[in-house]
Amino acid sequence: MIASKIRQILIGKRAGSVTLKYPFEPRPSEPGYRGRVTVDTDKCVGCGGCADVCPARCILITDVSPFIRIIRRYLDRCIHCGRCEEVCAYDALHLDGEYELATTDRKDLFIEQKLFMGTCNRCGRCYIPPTPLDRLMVVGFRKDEDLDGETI
Amino acid sequence: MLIGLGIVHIVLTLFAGPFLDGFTRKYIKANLAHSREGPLVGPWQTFVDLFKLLGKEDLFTAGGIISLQMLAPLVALSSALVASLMVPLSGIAPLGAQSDMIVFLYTIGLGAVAVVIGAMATGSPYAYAGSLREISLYLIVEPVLMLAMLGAMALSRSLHLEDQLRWHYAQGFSLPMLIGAVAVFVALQAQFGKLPFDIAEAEQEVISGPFIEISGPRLALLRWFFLSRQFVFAGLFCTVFLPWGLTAYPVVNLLITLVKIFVVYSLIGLIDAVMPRVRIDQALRVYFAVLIIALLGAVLAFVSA
Amino acid sequence: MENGLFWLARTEGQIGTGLMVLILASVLVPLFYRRRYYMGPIAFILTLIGSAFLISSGVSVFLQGPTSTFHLHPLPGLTTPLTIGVDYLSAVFLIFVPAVVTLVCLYSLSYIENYKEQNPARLYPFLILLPVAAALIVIAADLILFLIGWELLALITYFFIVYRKEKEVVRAGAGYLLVSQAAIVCLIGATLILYRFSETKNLTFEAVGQTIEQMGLVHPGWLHTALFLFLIGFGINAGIFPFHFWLRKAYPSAPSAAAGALAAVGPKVAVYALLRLYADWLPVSFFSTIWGQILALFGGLSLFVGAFIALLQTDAAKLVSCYITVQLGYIVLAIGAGVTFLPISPPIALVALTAGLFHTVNNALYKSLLFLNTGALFARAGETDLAKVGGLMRVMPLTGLTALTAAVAIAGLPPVNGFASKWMIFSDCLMAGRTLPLFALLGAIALFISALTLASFLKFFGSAFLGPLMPATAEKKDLPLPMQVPQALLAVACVLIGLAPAAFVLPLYQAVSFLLHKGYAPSPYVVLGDSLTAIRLNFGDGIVATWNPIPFLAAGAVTFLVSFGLYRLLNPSRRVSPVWHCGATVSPTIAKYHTHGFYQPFKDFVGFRVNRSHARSHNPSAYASEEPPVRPITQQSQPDRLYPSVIRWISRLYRTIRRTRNGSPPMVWMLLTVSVIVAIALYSALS
Amino acid sequence: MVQQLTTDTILGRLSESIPVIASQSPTPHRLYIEVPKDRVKEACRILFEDLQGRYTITVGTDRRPVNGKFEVLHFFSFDRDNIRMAVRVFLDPDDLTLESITPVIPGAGWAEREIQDLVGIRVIGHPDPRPLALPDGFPEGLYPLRKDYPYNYQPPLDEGKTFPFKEPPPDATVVTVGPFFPVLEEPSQWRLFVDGEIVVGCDYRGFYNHRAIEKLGDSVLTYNQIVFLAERICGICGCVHSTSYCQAVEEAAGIEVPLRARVIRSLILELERVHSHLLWLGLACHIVGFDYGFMQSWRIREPVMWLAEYLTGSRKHFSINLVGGVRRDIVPDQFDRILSVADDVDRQTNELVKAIQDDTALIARLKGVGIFTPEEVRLSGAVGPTARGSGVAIDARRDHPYAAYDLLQFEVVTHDGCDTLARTLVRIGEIFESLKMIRQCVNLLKDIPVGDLLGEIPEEIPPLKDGMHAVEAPRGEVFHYVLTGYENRPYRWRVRAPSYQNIQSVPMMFKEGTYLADVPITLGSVDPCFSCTERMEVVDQGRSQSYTLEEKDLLRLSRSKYRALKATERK
Repeated sequence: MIASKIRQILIGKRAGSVTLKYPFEPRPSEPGYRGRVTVDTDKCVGCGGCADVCPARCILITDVSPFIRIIRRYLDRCIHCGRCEEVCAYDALHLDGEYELATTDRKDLFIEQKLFMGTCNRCGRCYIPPTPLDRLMVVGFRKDEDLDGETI
Repeated sequence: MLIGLGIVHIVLTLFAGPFLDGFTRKYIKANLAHSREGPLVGPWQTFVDLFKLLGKEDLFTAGGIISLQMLAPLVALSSALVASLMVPLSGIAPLGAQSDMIVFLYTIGLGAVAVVIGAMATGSPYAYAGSLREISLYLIVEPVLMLAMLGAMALSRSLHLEDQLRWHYAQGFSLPMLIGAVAVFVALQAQFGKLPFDIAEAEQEVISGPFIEISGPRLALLRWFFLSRQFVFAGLFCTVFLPWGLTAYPVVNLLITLVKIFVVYSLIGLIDAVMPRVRIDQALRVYFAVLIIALLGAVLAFVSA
Repeated sequence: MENGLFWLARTEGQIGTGLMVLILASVLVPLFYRRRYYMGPIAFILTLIGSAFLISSGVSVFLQGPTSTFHLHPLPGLTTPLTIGVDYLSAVFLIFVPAVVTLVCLYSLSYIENYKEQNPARLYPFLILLPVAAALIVIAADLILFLIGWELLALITYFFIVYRKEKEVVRAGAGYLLVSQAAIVCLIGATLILYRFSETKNLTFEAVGQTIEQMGLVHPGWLHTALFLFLIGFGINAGIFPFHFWLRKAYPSAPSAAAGALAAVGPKVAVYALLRLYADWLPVSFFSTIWGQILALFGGLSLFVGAFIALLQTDAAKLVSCYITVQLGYIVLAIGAGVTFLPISPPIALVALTAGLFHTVNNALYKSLLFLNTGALFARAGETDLAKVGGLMRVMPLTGLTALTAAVAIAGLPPVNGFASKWMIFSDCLMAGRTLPLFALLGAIALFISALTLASFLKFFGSAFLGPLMPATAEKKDLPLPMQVPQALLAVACVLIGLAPAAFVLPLYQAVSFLLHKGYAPSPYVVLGDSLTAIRLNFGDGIVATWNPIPFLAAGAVTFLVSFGLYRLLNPSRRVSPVWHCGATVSPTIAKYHTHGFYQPFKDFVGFRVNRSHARSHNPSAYASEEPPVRPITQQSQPDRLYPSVIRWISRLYRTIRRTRNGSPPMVWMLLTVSVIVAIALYSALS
Repeated sequence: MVQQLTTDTILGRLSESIPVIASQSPTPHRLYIEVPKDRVKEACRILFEDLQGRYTITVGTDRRPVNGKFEVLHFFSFDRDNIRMAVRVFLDPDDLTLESITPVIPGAGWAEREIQDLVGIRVIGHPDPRPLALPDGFPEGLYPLRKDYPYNYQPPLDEGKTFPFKEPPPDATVVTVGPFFPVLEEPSQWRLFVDGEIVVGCDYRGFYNHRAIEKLGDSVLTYNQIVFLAERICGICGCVHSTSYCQAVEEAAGIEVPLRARVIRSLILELERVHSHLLWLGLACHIVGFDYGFMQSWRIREPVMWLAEYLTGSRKHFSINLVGGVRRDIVPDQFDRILSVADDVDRQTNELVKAIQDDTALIARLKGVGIFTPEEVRLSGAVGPTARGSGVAIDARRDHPYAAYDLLQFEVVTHDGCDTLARTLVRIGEIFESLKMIRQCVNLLKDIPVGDLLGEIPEEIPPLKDGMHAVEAPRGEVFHYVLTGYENRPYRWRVRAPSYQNIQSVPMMFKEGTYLADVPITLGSVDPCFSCTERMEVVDQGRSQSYTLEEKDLLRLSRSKYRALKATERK
């Protein structure tokens, strides 16, 4: 019993203090970490591929009129799986290594895009899903129902 | 003069208890054993906890008896401080002439009873379970201390702690006292409520027993009671059972006793850092063996008296 | 006859009138058996008057000194006159016994309402006669009157026990009768031996002292048998170790009020008898060392056995009755130590005897208070089983407070009176242990058992008064005044004695030293210290032990203020919230911590002697196919009998006798007395 | 000993005494037998007792839109012969009763109570037919898993009703461990009947956080979205659920997974086993008060988490799987970091285990606690280290090889101590085995050419195909059953976590004389993962401090959560 106790204390001493001084020293995430979702609104053509594959269904698309499509991204509900980045044919979406996303105002994590749509991109032909399981669920006029009561 | 010494004793108990506890938490438990940084404010962490609690809201249980819940921590802390007045830290104790070994034992008992009645007054089954564990352990650990002091009484022909202290320092080394000292040191681990014997307030089993329904300032007072009681027990052990360093000047004696207490605290803190918690029946078996050792010491003392 | 007033001034006069009033009252009260309402107050008033006389006589003894012996009219055919003599020791008992009995009478005014089906006329007369019997024993100066007193006490106890006419209560009464008559038979036997060997054929206490002194030289064998018979007789009544088994059945079946009175009288008067026998009659010789050690051993063993049996009890009345044995163990241990050290070192001996007497007085107070609290439990919750009772402090706060004081007193925690007497006993035994190690061992056992007493009475107070309130007793209102006042008075008495122990110990020391012949005892101020509150024991080589309550309380007050200051430091807000069951909602009846489970690890650990409370667990599964085999936990109604064979032999004898004589208990009693008469006839023929 | 079994011998043995209506055996390791309703109990008894099959789970499905009937499947597996089979029975909607098999197979207790609650099939003769998965005040006659029950409908709960707990024995006190207790990470309630310190009985009430994600799976999400939902069933063993789900769908749709993807899956699974066992070791030490062990084992585990973040992009939710393969490749320049982390963990764990192995105080708290005999393992259907700690050598990686386990050499660690200490030694042994396997996977990856990571997926996944698969999770065998459906979505998806069977066996471990202090460690020794058991969407698994919520707050929290979930649906 005593021998094992001494051995334990030696292990503890040899390991030294492993506590990271995180808030005082920065703690970078590993390369390839799936962190914050950044949207390059110029490249996004509004095809809706990301909205279909998102498991948490936090990308909502509403066609206000045949020419205006509104895409709302609720990034506070995002589970950072990186599927939208994979599926986006125009690599408009990218998950960087940033993980400090805590805010007091939900608007910081809410992106709304209003796109002027040409005629063709609502028929989905220009978006080729990588596997048959990811094809467009709904083609044509889309009206994603908003989060009830939580107007942001 | 005794009044002044009394104030010194009370202030010392109230502040040395939490400081030493904070010290062992940081430098022995965190840095040495758990290889982690430990609290930022170092040894003052226990004070920070206590003062935070003093400001918090005071919760009483609807099903229990409010008056007893209110009184218990107060009576407990005051009994621990009175007991600290009886321990001759600096060779003489403020209440030394007015009390003796049995009065000291029963004042500590009064503190334990106050905690138990306060816990039972809340009516929570966890409080009952925790306080009954404490009493079961008290029934086995208290005789160990009593037998060791019995040996000291037999040799020094008096029940006063001061006389026992003076006799032991004059006598120097004596076998029964050594056996008694060993038994009391092992008993200290349970009286401190440190692992492996913190069975009464085992957070994982009975959600910290007597502490479950107490919050805010009363929880701070109860913690302070346990911390002061630890200091008192350590003081008693270092003065009566470790027979070195009695000079003429009380101040020097006090410093020597504090050093001895500091060493005892770190030893107990070290054991606490690397031991799992034993069950109540295992603890009873361990302390029955220690009881036999203490009995042996007492018999030897009476034979050689 | 001198004129009335002068007669009243002298102690004999006060005792005479007191006894007359009480006897008249016991005859007068049953006449009102029709009108229950008036009977209580009348009985109380008459008891109050009678007791007042007795108490004043006791006090006057302390003021004017002991009375000379006074011969009553001699009985025909008996050579010895019936003599009465009141000295300091009897005065002590004359003060506290009537006081406690009066308080119990006040308590039973409204306690009797709980026994609707019985007529109080069967309780009050015996309650009034109780101080008479005690006074008779205490003031008797010759053995015959002494025995008559014991017989009266045994009868009164029997009628208390069979107050409720239920079947098992009557059987308990019969059991008690058997045991008490056996005790009386032993006392008669001892008296016969003394009578045979005394030249003057005179049984007054002085004559008995001389006969014992002679027998010590000439017939030591017969003296030992006489002392042994005396010990059995008084041991049974005291309820110490070998003869403690009847206590657990007799006292709980009596109504709690009556049991409280009995607890304050029966065993305490047995202590008076032991003191009278071993300190007064027995000369200070090697006899006293032998018998002192035997007494101390019996005391130590009854401590040990009583505490462990009490650990198993879940019924409040049984628990408190078990603790009579334990407390008597302390007293007998102290007396044994005193008697042993009479020849060796007088200071230790006298301090021990005083400690024993002081503990008797304290015990009478808090023991009767505990019985009254059990009565309060019965009054409000309908039963005294701790498992079915809970949280009563919210229903009756004052009773709860008095129960807390009594529990703290019996456990011997500092500020209250139990501590003062226990402290004296421990320090005396431990100091005595330096010459005779047996007493050190017994002192250590006593210290350990007092921790066990603390545990048991935390169980009593914890499960009855604290914890969740049972729905059955939720809407009950507080106790009526007559039940609360006696409890409060007894509790206040306990605390007062605790605060100024020296004031009470000095007169007791005087009472004990008066027993020994003159000039033998050192002055009390040397041995006990001279201050009014502090006791400083000094056995010849310096002050050895000190207990001074005043500085203790002063320091306590200061530290209490310090902690209250800390409490109010940041003036916290307060809120009341329901008990936390980890988020689940649990009804209080099943969340109450069951009394049987108290200290279960300790009981299992110490299980060698006590049959283990064996809990067969069943392993229910969320899908168990058939109802899991739950064997109910062996309920501890029948704790382990230490002498199973002896008990079985007695009950077999009892059954054979019963079969021969169509089994009614009085028949058995009559048979016993016949056998005694036959023994006497045989004996006188032989000698 | 029972002779070598094949699907035909089983079918033959059964049809001797029972009229088998139909049977399919899509592969030599799978068998579905349909039996008439009144002979189901007889069939299960033969499979369980005569052929020594291990009961896995029972699934109730509402097939009315398809063939107008309800379907109940009892799953058994024959580990020695790598065969999984199901006894299928069809019930017509107006006579929805079935004879209970729990008297024969105690392990089926919960599964039958669940189909009774969620699908509405009344089970006759069940010894303990209390509600299991539904909240206390759930209205009668409403069965969430039926097709006609809208997935986001939230019936009003009447607050008055409470769960019918068992009555405690006469002399016992009720001590409730949970729903919020320092030792349990997730809410579940153990009502212990305690006499002093001895436990004389217990009752369990779980499913406080049941979110019925199976309903979500078959009504809202598509095949590939369910992978990420499956992964979030449990905070510690996420990858196990997603792999098992993907393999079930692949088996049903007949998709061929490329070798490199299978090796990567094995590597990530073993990585998850290492960090899960180290987590458990720390937790067990904490429960016993041995905070030293807690701190040291979690210190050793931290590099494994950083490695996982480096390889897969997140510390715990690896999100590496998709139906048909994996999403990320493990490139050669990552190999040396994997090997160095594996060596460090191996050395340090060895050092720590050697230090605490002969610590008599720790051994005293683990030895002889929570006794669980092999016979009880068979009866309760316990799996994983809980079974292997009692000498029952069942391991899905060896018995039913999947991913790349047929290419790896490893031995199944068992211990016949039957107590908590044995289970601890099994888990420690498995850490070293997993590290060996990780090194083998890296060597395999070295010589497999870098190629595509997703198998060939047919244009349309054929509907109504059965697929069942299991993966050896750190806590035992995770079993997923998928019945493919229409509109790119499964028709029925059933998840059975190992803790589902292990928690049913915990009351058996409270043998006579169990101390109250032993209950947390006995519970911990099973390493219960209540989130897996209750298949709830655990969102705030990261926050470890225990929040003290009232019963009312719990309901308010769950309702607001449910409303938020409902709001995001499009249709």
